[in-house]
Amino acid sequence: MILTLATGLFLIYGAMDMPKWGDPESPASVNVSPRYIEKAFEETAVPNMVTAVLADYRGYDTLGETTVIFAAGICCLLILKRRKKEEAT
Amino acid sequence: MIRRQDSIIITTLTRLLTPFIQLFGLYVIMHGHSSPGGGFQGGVILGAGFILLAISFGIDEAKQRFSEGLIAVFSSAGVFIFAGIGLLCLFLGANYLDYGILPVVEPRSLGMLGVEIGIGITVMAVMISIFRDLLTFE
Amino acid sequence: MDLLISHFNYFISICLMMVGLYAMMAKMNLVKKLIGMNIFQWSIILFFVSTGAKHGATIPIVEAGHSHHGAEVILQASHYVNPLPHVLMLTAIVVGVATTGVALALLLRIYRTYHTLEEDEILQKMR
Amino acid sequence: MNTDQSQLPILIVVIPLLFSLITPVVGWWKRQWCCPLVITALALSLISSVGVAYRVVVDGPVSYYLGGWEPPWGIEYRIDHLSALMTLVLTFISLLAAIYSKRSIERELPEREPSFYCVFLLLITGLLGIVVTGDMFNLYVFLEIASLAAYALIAIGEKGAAFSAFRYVIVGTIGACFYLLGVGYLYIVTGSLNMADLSQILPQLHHSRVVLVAFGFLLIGIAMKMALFPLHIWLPDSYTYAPSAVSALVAPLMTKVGAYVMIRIMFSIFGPVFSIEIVPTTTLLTSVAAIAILVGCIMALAQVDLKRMLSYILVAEVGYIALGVGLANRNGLTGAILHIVNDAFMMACLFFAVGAVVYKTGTRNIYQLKYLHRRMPFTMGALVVAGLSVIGIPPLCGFFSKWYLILGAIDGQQWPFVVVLLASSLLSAILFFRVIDNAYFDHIHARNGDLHHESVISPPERMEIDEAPLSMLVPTLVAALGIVVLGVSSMKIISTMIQHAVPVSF
Repeated sequence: MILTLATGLFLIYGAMDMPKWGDPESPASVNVSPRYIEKAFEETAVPNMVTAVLADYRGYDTLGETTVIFAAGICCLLILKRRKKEEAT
Repeated sequence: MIRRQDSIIITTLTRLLTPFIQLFGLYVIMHGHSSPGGGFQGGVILGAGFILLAISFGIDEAKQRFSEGLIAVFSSAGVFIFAGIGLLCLFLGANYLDYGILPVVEPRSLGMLGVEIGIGITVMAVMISIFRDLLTFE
Repeated sequence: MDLLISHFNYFISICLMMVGLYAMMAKMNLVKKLIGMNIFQWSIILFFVSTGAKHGATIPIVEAGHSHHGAEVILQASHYVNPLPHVLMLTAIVVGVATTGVALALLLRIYRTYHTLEEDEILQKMR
Repeated sequence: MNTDQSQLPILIVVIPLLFSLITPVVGWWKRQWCCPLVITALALSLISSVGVAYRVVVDGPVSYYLGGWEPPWGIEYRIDHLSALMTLVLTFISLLAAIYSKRSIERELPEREPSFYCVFLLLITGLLGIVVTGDMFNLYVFLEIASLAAYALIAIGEKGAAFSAFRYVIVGTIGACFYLLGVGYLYIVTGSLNMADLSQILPQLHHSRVVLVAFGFLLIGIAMKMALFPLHIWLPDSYTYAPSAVSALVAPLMTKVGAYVMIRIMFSIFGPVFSIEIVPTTTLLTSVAAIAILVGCIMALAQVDLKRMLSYILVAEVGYIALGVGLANRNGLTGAILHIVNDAFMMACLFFAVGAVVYKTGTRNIYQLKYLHRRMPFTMGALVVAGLSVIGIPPLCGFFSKWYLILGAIDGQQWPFVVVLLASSLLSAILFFRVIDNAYFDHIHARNGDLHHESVISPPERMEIDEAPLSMLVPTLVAALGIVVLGVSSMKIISTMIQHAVPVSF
C-alpha cells in the first residue's frame, strides 16, 4: 500500500512538469510526428496515418507484435496440453 | 464445458449472424487503409465469429472443425506472410520490410495490405486457439 | 487547481495505475491479481493515447475527398492528432491481451494442481 | 540471392523468427525434425552475428534502417561493440542449449517438442531483438516476446512450476509496464523514441522532473527483469522448477540481457553525466548490488537443492554486474561487461552439468552427489571448472572480471565494496567446496549418518562410468572449455571489444 502510494506520488511529481493536455505545441507533437502526418499520404498512398505508421514506418514493431500474438497462442498450447502422467497425480 | 444448445432460436440465429460478422471482419481488414481498422481489429472480429459458433454449437463440434494442427498452420502462416513479405524485400535488394521495392503498382500501399492480411489470419487463429485451449483443458 | 485541470489526463491514469498496482501487490486471490494487472496495463494505454491529443484536431485519417493523388493537398500537422501514440498503443494492447491469455492458461494449470486460487492456501499446500 | 553483408544485422533476428514459425508446422508433421531445425537456425544466426561482429570490430558501429526509413521516423538497428559481443554470446550459448535440450526434452516433455522448440526459438528471437535494436519501443516489444516465451517455458516444469511462473508473470508485467511508462514519460518531453536521437535531446532536459521520473521507472522496470536484489523473489522458484534444459537457457541469458539494457539506458541514452552526477543512481546501485551479492551467497549456502543453490548464486552474479555498472569508472564497467560474458558461460556450464546430473540420477540433493566423480567424471569435471571460475581462481575467466571489479572499487576509493567482493569469493569458495566435497570425497557417513537417502547410493566398487548422453555432454564440456578459453584470452576480448563499449568520458 505504502509502496503503491509512493509510486503514485513519484509519478505525479513527474507529471507536474508535463505539457498541458491537448497542447498542439508539446514536444511530442512537434518533434517527430509531423512528418507522419504531412508526408504519410504522399509517401505511402494510404490515407489512414495510423495504418501507414503501423505497417510501414514502424512495420518492424508490428512484426514483433504479431509475433507476440503468435507466441501467446503457442504458449497456451504448450502450457495447457494434456499431460497424462501429471493429471493422474 | 459448453454443450450444444438445444434451443432452435440460438442455433438458427448464430447460423444467420456468422456470415455477416465474418464479412464485417473482412471489411475491417481490407479497409484498414482508409478508415479506422486493420489486421488486428478485423482478425479479432473474425475470431469472435468462430467463437460464437463454438459457443452455440458446443465445444465438441467446434473441436472437430478446427483441429489443433490446422490452427497451428494458420497462425504461423499469418506471421509467415508478414515476415515473408519482409524477406522478399530483402531478396529484391532493399532493406527488410522496405515495401517500396515490390514490383507492383503503389507498392507501399499493397505491401501494407498484404501485411494486414497476414496479421488478420494470425490474430483470428490465435483467438480461436486460446479459446479452444482454455475450454478443453481438463 | 489550474495545474489539476490542465493535466487531468495524467492524474486520472496515474490514479488508475495505483489501483491496479495495489491490486497486484496486496490481493491474495490470483484472479484479482490478474485483474489488477489488466487495470495497470490499460491505464498506461490511456496515458499514452491522451498524450497524442491536440486541441481542435481530428482523427489522423486524410479525408476521403482528397484521396485521389493527394500530393496537392496540404496537410497541416496541427489539424490531426498525433498518430504515433496510437500506433504504439495498438502494440501495447496486443501485448496486454497476449499476457492475459498466458496468465489465464497458467491459472487453469494452477487450479488443476491445487484446487484453489488463493495465494496463501497454495503456499500452504506447496510445503 | 542477395548475400550482401549489409543485410546481416537483420538476419540475426529474422532467422530464428522464421524458423520458429516453421517449427510447429514441421513438427506436427514429423516430430523428430524439430531439434535439427532449431540447431540449423541458431547456427545460421551465429554465423551472421560473427559476420556482424567482424564488421563492427573493423569498421565501428553498424546501423541498419528497417523499411528504409531513416532513424527518428523508422526503426533503426544499431550494433556497436557491446551489442555485437552480446549477440555472439547469446547465439553461442543458445546453440549449446539447443543441442543440450534434445535428450532432456525427450524425457521431460514427451509429445510436446514442436511447441517447445517453437517457444524456445521465440525466446531467443526476443533476446536477440532486444540486444540489436536502437529503438526504445522496439526494445519493449521484443522484451515482451522474450518474457512471454520465458513464462511458458518455466510453467511447463514440475509441480510447483505453474505457480512460480504466475508470480513471474506478475513481477515481469510490472517490470515491463514500468519500462513502458518510462518510455512514455520520455516520449512526452522529447517526442522521440530513437536511442541515438534521445541521447542528443536529453542533455538539454537534464533538470526536468519528467526525465528524472522516466529514468527511475526505466531502471526499476529493468531491475525487475534482471532480478536485482530486492526484486529477485521470483527467480529462485522459477528456475528451480523449470525443466533443466530451460533453466540452462533462461538462467544465463535473461538476466544478462537485463543487465545489458541497464548499461544501455544509463550510459548510452541518458549519458554518464546524467546518471552519475545529477542523480545519485550509482551510490544506490552499488549499495543494492553489494547487499545482493552477500544475500545471494548466504542464501545459496542455506540450500540443499542444487538448482536452487545455483539460482541464488545467479542473484549474487547479477549483483556483481550491477556493482560494476554502479561503480561507473573505466575498470568497473569493463569488469561488469566482462562479467556479463563470463557469467553467461559459467552459468550455462553449471546448469548444464546439474541438468545432466538430474537426468542421470533423478535427484537434485547435494548430499546425494556422492561418488558421482566415478559415474560421471566429465560432467563433474565441468562442474568443478565452472565452480572454480565462480570462486575466481586465476586461469579461469571468473578471476579476470572480479579482478577488474576490485580494481574499479579501488579506483573509486570505495573500500567497503572491495571487502564485499573478497568476502563473496570466500563464501562461494565454501559453497563449491561443499559440493565438491560431497561429490568426490568419502567422509559423508560420519557427518550425515542419519540421512535417509543413504541406501540409494551404491557402494563405489560396483560403480562404472555412466555418463550423460553425448548430446548433453558435449555442450557441457564446450561451455567448460569456453570458461578456460575466455579466461586465457580475456585481455584480447577487452582490447578488441569492451574497450570500445565503455563510454569515452571515463
